[in-house]
Amino acid sequence: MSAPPSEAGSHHPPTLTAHLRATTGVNVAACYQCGKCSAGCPMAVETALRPHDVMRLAASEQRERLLAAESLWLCLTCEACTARCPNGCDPARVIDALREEAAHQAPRAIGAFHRSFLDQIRAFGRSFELGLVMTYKLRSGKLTQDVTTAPGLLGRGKLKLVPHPIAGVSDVRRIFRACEKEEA
Amino acid sequence: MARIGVFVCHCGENIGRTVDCARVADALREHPGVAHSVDYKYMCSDPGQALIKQAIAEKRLDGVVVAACSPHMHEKTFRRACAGADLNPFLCEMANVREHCSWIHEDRARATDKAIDLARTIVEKVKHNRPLQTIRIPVTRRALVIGGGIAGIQAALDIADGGAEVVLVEKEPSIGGHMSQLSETFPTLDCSQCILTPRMVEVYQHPRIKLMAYSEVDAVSGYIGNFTVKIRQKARAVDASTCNGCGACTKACIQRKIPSEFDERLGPRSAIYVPFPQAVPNTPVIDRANCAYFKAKAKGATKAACGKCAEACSRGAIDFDQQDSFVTEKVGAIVVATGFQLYRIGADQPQGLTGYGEYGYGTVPDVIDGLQFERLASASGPTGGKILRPSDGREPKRIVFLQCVGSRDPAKGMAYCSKICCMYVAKHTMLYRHKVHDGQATVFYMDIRAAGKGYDEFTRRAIEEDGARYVRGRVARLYRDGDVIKVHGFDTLSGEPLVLDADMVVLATAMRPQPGIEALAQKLSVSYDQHGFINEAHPKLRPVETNTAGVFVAGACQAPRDIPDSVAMASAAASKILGLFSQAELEREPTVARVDTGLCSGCFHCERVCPYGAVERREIRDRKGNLLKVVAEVNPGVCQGCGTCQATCPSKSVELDGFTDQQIWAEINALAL
Amino acid sequence: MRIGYYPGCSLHATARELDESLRAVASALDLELQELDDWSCCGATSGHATNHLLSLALPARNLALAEAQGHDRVLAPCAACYNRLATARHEIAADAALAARVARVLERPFANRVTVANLVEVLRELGPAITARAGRSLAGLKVACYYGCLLVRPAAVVGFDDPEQPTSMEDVVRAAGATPVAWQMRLECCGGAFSLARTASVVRLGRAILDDARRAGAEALVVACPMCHSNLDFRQSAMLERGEKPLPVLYLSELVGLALGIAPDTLGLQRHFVDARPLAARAAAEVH
Amino acid sequence: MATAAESLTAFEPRITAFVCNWCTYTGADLAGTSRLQMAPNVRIVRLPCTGRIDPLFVIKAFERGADGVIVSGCHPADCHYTAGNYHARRRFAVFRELLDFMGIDTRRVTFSWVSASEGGKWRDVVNETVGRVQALGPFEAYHELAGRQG
Ligand SMILES: Cc1cc2nc3c(=O)[nH]c(=O)nc-3n(C[C@H](O)[C@H](O)[C@H](O)COP(=O)(O)OP(=O)(O)OC[C@H]3O[C@@H](n4cnc5c(N)ncnc54)[C@H](O)[C@@H]3O)c2cc1C
Ligand SMILES: Cc1cc2nc3c(=O)[nH]c(=O)nc-3n(C[C@H](O)[C@H](O)[C@H](O)COP(=O)(O)OP(=O)(O)OC[C@H]3O[C@@H](n4cnc5c(N)ncnc54)[C@H](O)[C@@H]3O)c2cc1C
Ligand code: SF4
Ligand code: SF4
Ligand code: SF4
Ligand code: SF4
Ligand code: SF4
Ligand code: SF4
Ligand code: SF4
Ligand code: SF4
Repeated sequence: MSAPPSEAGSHHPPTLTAHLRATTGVNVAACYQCGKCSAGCPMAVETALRPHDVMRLAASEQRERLLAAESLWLCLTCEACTARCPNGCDPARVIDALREEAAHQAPRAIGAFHRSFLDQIRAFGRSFELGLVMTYKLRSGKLTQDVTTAPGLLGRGKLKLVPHPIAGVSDVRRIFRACEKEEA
Repeated sequence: MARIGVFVCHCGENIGRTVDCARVADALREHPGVAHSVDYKYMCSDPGQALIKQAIAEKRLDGVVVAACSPHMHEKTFRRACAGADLNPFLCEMANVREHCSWIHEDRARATDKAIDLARTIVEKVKHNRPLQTIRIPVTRRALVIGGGIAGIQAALDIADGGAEVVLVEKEPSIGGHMSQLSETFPTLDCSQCILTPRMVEVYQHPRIKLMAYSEVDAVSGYIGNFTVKIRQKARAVDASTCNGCGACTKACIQRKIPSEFDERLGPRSAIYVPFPQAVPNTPVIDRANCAYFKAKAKGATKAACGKCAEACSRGAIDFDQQDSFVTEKVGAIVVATGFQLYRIGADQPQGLTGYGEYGYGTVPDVIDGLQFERLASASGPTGGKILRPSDGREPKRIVFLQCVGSRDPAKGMAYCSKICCMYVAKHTMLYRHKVHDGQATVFYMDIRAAGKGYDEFTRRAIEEDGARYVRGRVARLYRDGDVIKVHGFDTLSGEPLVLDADMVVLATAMRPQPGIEALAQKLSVSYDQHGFINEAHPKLRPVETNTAGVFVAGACQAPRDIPDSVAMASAAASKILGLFSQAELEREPTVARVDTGLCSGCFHCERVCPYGAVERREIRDRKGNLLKVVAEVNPGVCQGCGTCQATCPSKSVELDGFTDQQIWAEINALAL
Repeated sequence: MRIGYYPGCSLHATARELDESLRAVASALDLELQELDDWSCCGATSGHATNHLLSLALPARNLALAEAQGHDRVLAPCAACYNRLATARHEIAADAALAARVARVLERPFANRVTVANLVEVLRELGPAITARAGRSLAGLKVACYYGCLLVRPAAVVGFDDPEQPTSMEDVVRAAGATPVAWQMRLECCGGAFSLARTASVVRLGRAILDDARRAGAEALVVACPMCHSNLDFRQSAMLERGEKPLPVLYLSELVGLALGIAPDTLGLQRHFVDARPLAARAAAEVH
Repeated sequence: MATAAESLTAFEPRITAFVCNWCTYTGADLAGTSRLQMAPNVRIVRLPCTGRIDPLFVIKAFERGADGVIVSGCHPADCHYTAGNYHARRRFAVFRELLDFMGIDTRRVTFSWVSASEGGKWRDVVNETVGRVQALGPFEAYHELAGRQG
């Protein structure tokens, strides 16, 4: 007698499908590839993988291909896709979850931006834009672009040169550590 | 002391191989109350049955137990044999020692023990059996058909042609339903009106059909063969018996710009109107909400306003004072054929749904639905059959069709497939190409569901011969941009986003049941699904019956259906009804519940749980007519014998014949012997 | 009326004029804004994009502060903050296990009791008061209301207006006496999240929005989100490659402020990249 | 009195099954027609519908010495009487608590849905129940139950 499939399956690492279902509540198998998400995605003209492609590849367990895809990092999280999916599939959330997975292997411009941003919060409790521009530029290696606009911002009183940590900054730092530990 | 006869069957080797039948007969002979016990090779054979009859007579048996096969196999046979020997057939029961014993065990000793147990159990039960009489119900050979669409029309004609009378109730001023609105019909492209109108006239002229248009079912009581139906005839403000349908009144009416329901709001009608020229009956009706006379009256004006129609009528048929009237009809069977409505985005969205703002329906004038397209394409429609856009009357050169709007969409619409839209969209692209030769139809679809005779060929023809461009994918949003409609879609086969300019957009919106269907279903005590479609009794084997005996279902009120399906169902329902009517009386198993009115406390738990609404309330009064109490009473014509009431009754006041508490306690007790 | 006030990081820097104009409008309309003590950043898109728990915990810290400081409703004028706070509130309410994890990392009492309001919602509630005090200074001014994505999506979380055909900003604009134009790009994302990281995309998306507003006859764009504002205002020069006329981008609170006759400098109009002062001057001229 | 060890090896439990006429009874017929062999410990009491099953029947069966009980009818959506087994389900949800309260181990009662076409499933229900009750041993507490009932 062969063992029932559920038992056999439990010895393997969870499938991507199962992982996504557990972390996001989205059943990627419910996606019937209608393309309504991609039809409204503002980034679809720039990306190689559109939201419905992401759903398809996830449903067919293409973990490596997905995690390596630059398209993940081009999603604006505008949720136009999610708002319109006939099956309540939430591609934006799936993309989020995949980005979380891929975060450690994404030394790309946009990953760099997010990390710079979070570094600011960790340091001061709030973001501090000049610092953001500087650390981001350093990380992404794009040094010239945009720096010229900083004086414009400054002139209009829009950039703060000196960061002011909030009183509860140690509380915020602790939350960062706790979340990183929990999600690890 | 009971005198029960036990007859143990060998079924050739089938039972005898595993069960020692002689030992079973011996054991039972010792059982208290058993007056006779024998075994025999084939009990159901003629000599076997003769053995039973003879024993009943000779041993004066007052109960019979046949230990043989399943009662599903031969209970009828042996009960008939007993009746032949003047023993009430319901004093005979079977112990199943074949399917439930000899065939499923190998150990002869244990199988024999079990067979003895089973036979004793049934003997104990039979000690408490009572003689029962088969229930006979007279049948009223008249049918009620609710809904005068193609399904209702077909059912009414088939029943009437079969020789029975029919009352056809239609809530609108005319019969015809949605089919009367269609232009041409798939898969043959024949003209809808041309095939429908003769059938409508036939209904009107049929000596055995009583047509009650502009009427609704108000109340239903009774049961199969014996329903009483109260019908409300809504006031037309026109006396149908004097009106000759000349139409002078409608021409005289001063209110001429009311959006016509028949033309799906694409054309006007007057306040006194017939929905369409071929209407049956051809008697006008006054739409009170829009008539100057009734509006003035509602505002409390003392002087009569307008009245132009009455002036124009040479027959004096206009009757502003007409009131709704009620008619009571007795019928033996009912057909529900109330059809469908299209899901109108924004207008009648089910609760909690956020709708389709992205498809601009109701805000962009040139975004229409399938029925509106039918009216545009219909020679009798508001544009005389020319495809023209509602906004500016121009001929659209590019039409985009969106399939599955509101269907297959659990997030915002209905999860089910509406079944007909793939086909009518293909039809629309063909009609469009036939009328606008240089026009381009583009269809956004997910799957093409064209399962039917000639159906796939039909959709292929739209694509291959009539140039419809099918794009696999859904549209995210569309909006008006000056003169055109921008359609943002995605072609999942080429993998490219697509923005199309369209002059008109047609949404294939979901098919839903008629509003108010739940209330009607409750009156009829038939069940319906979560969307409001009427449930059939069995999805495969009893497709036109409902769970209430005598009530049948046909057409699109049961599920999305096209015309051929609706007609097939209607004819099937009609033949079921004619079958029912071919009997003068209905015979029913007497396995029905009875209330002991002395014990009943009137809590009506039984009424709540009965799936058939068989429990009624009866008032008990003293001789002076004072109300003593209200008790439950089971209508044996309606009760199907499930016994749920009995298990629920807190005071054990209701008993199911054939499965009384006494009988079942006896069986349970016997198992411990 | 009194309400908890969560300005968020942008209102202290790039979106100072939103803060300034909102405070001015609030005091004119007797709305008391009580800034949360010791508030921290909500994490914005970055938290969202990289660590789900963090993306809930950062907003939850602020909701917990609001609770402790006795508020039952918090106004987050920045659409991004609003979206993060509302999402956190929604997700935590829907999932007890998640609520427990968040409570664990927060290490402070948190009952998830506070509701979150956005700028448009609050101004719409104040609509009658605005109409009552507004002059006719904005009469005839045609503006395009730009919602972007954060105010209307996801519908289950924000749900204060129709997700595809919202009307609330137009309601406020009308209450202020200006005229909203009918246009199509109201809900298209402007790419705010990529303002620094992928300028070319932002320019492409922004240009389409500006073009459509201009075609609809708008003289200005009205927004309720600092990201939209910085994108469409600060980056607008890059979007105008064919010599089109620039379109001023006003915060909804600035527009209301102008209607109430508040001085442009008090509203922070001098901080814009696309000069909005001529519009203000026109409004002022109408009054006299 | 048999020792515990003896009764474990020799123990043949007595199981009473309350089944509906249309689904499970017919399913059991099919098991027979298909000659599916199963433990001979079960005695079926046929009822029109699970809706007819009074929880007292189950108590009564235990009181009369049954070691286990099976209650089985049509699948929830397939009830011959459309809704009878819906009421049965609600009733038995409450009934489980009652069993607990009375000190009857709920493992002695099997609730299952067996349709007319599920002969194999009926065999499995029978064999599993017999196996489970065998492992639990004879239901001695019934004497107490019988006493309490008077
Ligand atoms: C756009 C479109 C195009 C179509 N094209 C085709 C085609 O080309 N070929 C094809 O085969 N099918 C086509 N169909 C499907 C076709 O319309 C239906 O199959 C058919 O109309 C169903 O008939 P019916 O009698 O069941 O329902 P209906 O036509 O809906 O008739 C139901 C009738 O019952 C009445 N009624 C409702 N409730 C009550 C009540 N409570 N009391 C009394 N009366 C009541 C209604 O007023 C109506 O007259 C099309 C459908 C649509 C929407
Ligand atoms: C693989 C498969 C799976 C299916 N699964 C399902 C399902 O899950 N659900 C479902 O609803 N349907 C299913 N179906 C469809 C279902 O089998 C048919 O709908 C159904 O059997 C049709 O019944 P029938 O009586 O018309 O034809 P048949 O079942 O073909 O019966 C016709 C009978 O007529 C006899 N016959 C033929 N010619 C003559 C003659 N000249 N003289 C005398 N007798 C003759 C034949 O011997 C046969 O007994 C399935 C079909 C297939 C192939
Ligand atoms: S809209 Fe939903 S169902 Fe359609 S392709 Fe996208 S994720 Fe899949
Ligand atoms: S959330 Fe991302 S994938 Fe979805 S529509 Fe927006 S940009 Fe495209
Ligand atoms: S009565 Fe039943 S068991 Fe006996 S011979 Fe006939 S079929 Fe076989
Ligand atoms: S004018 Fe009179 S007779 Fe002619 S249709 Fe009208 S009501 Fe009938
Ligand atoms: S009273 Fe006047 S408005 Fe009313 S139906 Fe007659 S003509 Fe038309
Ligand atoms: S019939 Fe076709 S268009 Fe209609 S819901 Fe089904 S698949 Fe969609
Ligand atoms: S449940 Fe019993 S007592 Fe109550 S009304 Fe019905 S029969 Fe009478
Ligand atoms: S036996 Fe069933 S159908 Fe008959 S009255 Fe009782 S509950 Fe109703």
